[in-house]
Amino acid sequence: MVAPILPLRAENIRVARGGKTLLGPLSLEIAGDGVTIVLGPNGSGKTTLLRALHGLERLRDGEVHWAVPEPETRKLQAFVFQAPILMRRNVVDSIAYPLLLDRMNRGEARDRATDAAEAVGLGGRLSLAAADLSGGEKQKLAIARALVRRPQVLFLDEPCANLDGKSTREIEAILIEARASGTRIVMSTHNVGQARRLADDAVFLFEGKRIDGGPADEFFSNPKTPEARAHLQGDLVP
Amino acid sequence: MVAPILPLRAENIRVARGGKTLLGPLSLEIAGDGVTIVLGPNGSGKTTLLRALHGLERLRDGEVHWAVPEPETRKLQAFVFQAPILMRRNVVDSIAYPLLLDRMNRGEARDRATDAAEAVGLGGRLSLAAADLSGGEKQKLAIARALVRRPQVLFLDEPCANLDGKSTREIEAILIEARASGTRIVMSTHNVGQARRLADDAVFLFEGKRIDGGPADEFFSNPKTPEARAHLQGDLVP
Amino acid sequence: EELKLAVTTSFANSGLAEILLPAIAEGTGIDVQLLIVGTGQALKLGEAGDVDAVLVHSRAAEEEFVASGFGTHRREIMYNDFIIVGPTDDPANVGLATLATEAFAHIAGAQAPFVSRGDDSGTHKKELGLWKAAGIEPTGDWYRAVGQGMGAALNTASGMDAYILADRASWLNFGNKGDLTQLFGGDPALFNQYAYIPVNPALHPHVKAVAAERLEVWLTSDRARALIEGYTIEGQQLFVFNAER
Amino acid sequence: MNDILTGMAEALRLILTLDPTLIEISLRSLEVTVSATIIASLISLPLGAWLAINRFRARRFVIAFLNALMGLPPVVVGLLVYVLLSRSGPLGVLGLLFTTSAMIIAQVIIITPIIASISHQAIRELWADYHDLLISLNTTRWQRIKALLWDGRRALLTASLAGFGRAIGEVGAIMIVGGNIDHATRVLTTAIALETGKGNFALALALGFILIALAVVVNLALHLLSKTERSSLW
Amino acid sequence: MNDILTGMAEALRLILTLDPTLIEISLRSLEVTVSATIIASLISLPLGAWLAINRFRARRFVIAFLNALMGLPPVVVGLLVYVLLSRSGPLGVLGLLFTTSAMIIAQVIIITPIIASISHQAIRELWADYHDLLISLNTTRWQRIKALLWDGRRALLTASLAGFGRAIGEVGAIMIVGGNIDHATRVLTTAIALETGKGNFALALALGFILIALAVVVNLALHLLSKTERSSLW
Ligand SMILES: Nc1ncnc2c1ncn2[C@@H]1O[C@H](COP(=O)(O)OP(=O)(O)OP(=O)(O)O)[C@@H](O)[C@H]1O
Ligand SMILES: Nc1ncnc2c1ncn2[C@@H]1O[C@H](COP(=O)(O)OP(=O)(O)OP(=O)(O)O)[C@@H](O)[C@H]1O
Ligand SMILES: [Mg+2]
Ligand SMILES: [Mg+2]
Repeated sequence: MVAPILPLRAENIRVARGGKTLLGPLSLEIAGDGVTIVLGPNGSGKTTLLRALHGLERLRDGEVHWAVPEPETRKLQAFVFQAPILMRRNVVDSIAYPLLLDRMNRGEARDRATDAAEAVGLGGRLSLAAADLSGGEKQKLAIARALVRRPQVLFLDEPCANLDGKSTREIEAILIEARASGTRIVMSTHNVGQARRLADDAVFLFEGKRIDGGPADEFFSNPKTPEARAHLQGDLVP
Repeated sequence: MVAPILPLRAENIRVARGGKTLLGPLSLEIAGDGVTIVLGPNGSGKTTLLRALHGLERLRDGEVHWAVPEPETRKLQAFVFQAPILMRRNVVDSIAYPLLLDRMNRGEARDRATDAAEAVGLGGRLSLAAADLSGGEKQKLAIARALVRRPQVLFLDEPCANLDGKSTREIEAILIEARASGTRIVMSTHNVGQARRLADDAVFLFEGKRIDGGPADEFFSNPKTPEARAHLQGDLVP
Repeated sequence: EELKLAVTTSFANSGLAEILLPAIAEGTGIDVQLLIVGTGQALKLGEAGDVDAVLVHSRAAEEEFVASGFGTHRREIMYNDFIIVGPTDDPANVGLATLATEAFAHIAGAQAPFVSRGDDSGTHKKELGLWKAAGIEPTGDWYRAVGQGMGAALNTASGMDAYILADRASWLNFGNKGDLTQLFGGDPALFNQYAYIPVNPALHPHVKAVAAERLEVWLTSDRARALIEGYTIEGQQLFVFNAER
Repeated sequence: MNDILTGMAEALRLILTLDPTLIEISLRSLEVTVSATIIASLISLPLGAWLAINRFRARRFVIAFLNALMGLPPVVVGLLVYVLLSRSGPLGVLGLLFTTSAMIIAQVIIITPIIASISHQAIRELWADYHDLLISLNTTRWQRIKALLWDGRRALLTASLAGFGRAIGEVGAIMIVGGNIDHATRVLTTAIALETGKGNFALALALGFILIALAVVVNLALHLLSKTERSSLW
Repeated sequence: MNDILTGMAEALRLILTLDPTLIEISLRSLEVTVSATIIASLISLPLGAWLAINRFRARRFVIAFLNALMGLPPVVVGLLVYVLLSRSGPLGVLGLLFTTSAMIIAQVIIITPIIASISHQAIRELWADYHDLLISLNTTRWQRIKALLWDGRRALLTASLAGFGRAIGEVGAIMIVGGNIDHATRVLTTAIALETGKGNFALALALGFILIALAVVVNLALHLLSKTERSSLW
């Protein structure tokens, strides 16, 4: 087995652009098993936080440390972007691409990709160009592509935003299964119901700062800040 | 005042690509006031239907008729795409662009665009490049851009998919206000709660066919098909 | 066997090569490959050993080339002559002159447009020599140094209805005569001597000295004489064979 | 080999001594090529955009033809312009032959297909992004072209610079229509051809190096001004 | 004017009678230019991709320099190659001067910057789309280049065709290094230059029209084969 890349420690990280701080400074540790849910209003910095942890943002201050040195960790993580990034390929080739990077042979990669596509409900779309998929189907493709390498740590940025209720539950089931087999999940969502269903612990961002969060049962039943309280109620108003 | 472009009548329309029917054949009439909500699972043809009504899809069969001849109707409609299409401009210029097309002078267009941006909560982002906005902010921009011309008919394709609870309610309020001042709304959503809150009537699509729908109170309380029933329950499972 | 021979544009434009090359191939088995370049460039190619021999018409430059050891010797083969070409209405009355220098003086006096090759070629040097002999320093708007090969310069002269000094062969073969016509010729001062110079094998061991020598023999043979003197365009003989045995 | 080194030294000397002939022909090169680039851009950028947004039957053929025109041999362009502008030609009365105007015309013909083809390629991608939005907004054809040209301006600068590059190094056509007349139509490239014919390879190379330096300066200046490489794409 | 019509008639005649000289020099033109285009593409497509994905200090300068090299005057390239391949030059022993190989080398030098510059532009846009994904997937530099070249192959075809176009119409450089030797290194463009020098405008134009037709056919064939204009972008 490969060496575990966790715990992940973000120390005093800050992301800024053109003089404006978009995120932080904040510190965070991701360790053990489970699902961390990142919550917060639009523009509060969820995407920025996930990207910073994954190493996609230039940090103005602070550092992100993994348990093993950098080059090792990269291919043991995966990221599902908020707006799916699609390659100009068909569904099965898109999902197989990460496997081909690892020098898996083409036939096996396609088989694995086909399985992954079926798992997310794209079994009937294998040879369709990714660009021709519907909005929800594109998100499913991105999720399948992230899972196919069986990452140790999986970042998901609003992966279910365009999914129907049934698909959302199917994806949740897949994520729960992944967690059970040891994948550490860090995910942002605006769906508070989903957050409650999945979270082991929560991070609540507001204007780029972590102002609330903690173990899921505590946070969801009794948020400490009025901002978090208001946010959690936003969805529940009938 | 401009002539009303409604009713809109779609007669036996069918959209197909490479031999596969994506939508239809179906007929539909959009008339009077109110909000029509289009529901259905991922890939069921919601986007295709909205685009076909707006004239963006080549119809394999059938026709779409407005009350007045084509060229007149075009600028009295607006469309909010599922994946926001952003121009390479900043927020205020992006929103002002449709007004400039109507030869409004630049100053007035910017003022109106600024108001529209503030209404959707982008008041603090006016001179940011559209590409730098967060996922939810991009959707807000697209909504503001669609509203700024005060269209008679407004198509929205999952406009709140990436919005937080509070923003979703704000956009709903704006839509309700637009309906009150005479804008006819046709909108797809996976958020069944939102559908219930806004719908005057509903269209339920399944594998490209309209298999259910009708006046909102009837449809939501008593869907006729098992598919629609399952879909409406998808979100409610705890 | 192949042999590379650098020649000037005026020789190539004369069309004589098309007569000579097949006969050379037949008579000696040598496949002569012509490189058509400016006089200066032809000598430069010889200097670098990129061709096996040169055939040019610029005596001073040739003698310097041989003196510097780049060529083994200079062998005169034939000459043709230069003519003065100009607009049919002949505003400078060049047609009335009896000497080339006189014709040039007419042109300068009338300030009629005159195109000069301006490229240090054999033709250009001949032209400069004539101005000098006429005691004229050609400057001014009417004197246009174009810096091009013979054919291109003729095209330019044709386009601007200007006078130009050209070799008879190029002129007769020239397809874009426009309003130009031959106005003056025949003065011995206008003779144009072509010479053959093999590149020095002592400097460039790879050059085909043997073939170059066989070609020289052929070029100075009776067969060559017959072909060269028999070559006519529009009934005019173009070249006079004058190789010494 | 020696010629290259001598050429470099000679290039330096010419520049440092501000050689008046060099300055004259360099300025004329710039004048002709900048004019040609501007005129060709005014024609071909809208043309490229127009081709990108319109679907019509002969489209594929028109594009292939445009691409093929990139291969128009300069000499042929020179001949065509010569024939048109010559005294006996249809435009002979204008008296443009052997002037810088004729050279500009020839260069415009040579680089218009290049700029149009490259800009068409760039705009096609942008149009793929904008297509649905601009159709939905009920834009006129001209409004679409304007939006694409404006929002694609950085890529279009590259297209124009490619045209500039082609034109500044061009010699075959302008030799024929300009005539390489000293102090009138001689530019850097025709001077290079002349020196080559004379066998002055070192001087020819020197002028060549200067020409490249000039092109580098123009490119760098425009990229800096337009901030292309600080692009927010990045 | 007349010359143009006569030229067209003559072009038709040459083609219809399958003139053997015409066929010989056309095939040689194609041979040289296709070889040069393939070699230049192999160099410059990866180079363009490499430039698109790498950030380094001198980047802006390198790109401006590459753009400027598009303006390399053919005569200068010809001279440089001549100096290198000349018997008295460093590569003289190879005996390549005045062969089609020398012509291919010169054309490769001329079109490599063009293909690299245009492909860099196209790949830059694709890389802007793919950037986050390919970084996230922990791709090596070479894997990124491969993905960009493959997924951007249609735009890259345009880049290569631009290079082909430039090369097939090129005359200044191949004249110097090829020598325009009959039955050995004469191609369409050098034949055109030769006929122009003889004032045979109609024949020169005829060859020019044939050259354009050849370029149209090549472009059309490649576009059809690659389905560029049936793109799923559409
Ligand atoms: N160059 C910039 N200058 C100022 N603000 C910027 C700049 N770039 C991005 N921003 C802002 O920073 C924030 C980025 O937030 P981020 O994308 O992390 O939000 P988020 O929490 O993911 O939001 P959403 O829920 O809408 O996806 C946005 O509000 C955006 O407008
Ligand atoms: N060329 C094609 N061939 C076959 N199927 C296609 C083709 N293009 C699109 N499709 C399919 O047609 C359907 C289009 O549906 P549409 O985008 O209208 O779905 P939707 O109801 O909006 O879904 P979502 O909720 O995910 O946005 C998708 O299932 C897509 O995979
Ligand atoms: Mg986000
Ligand atoms: Mg959809």
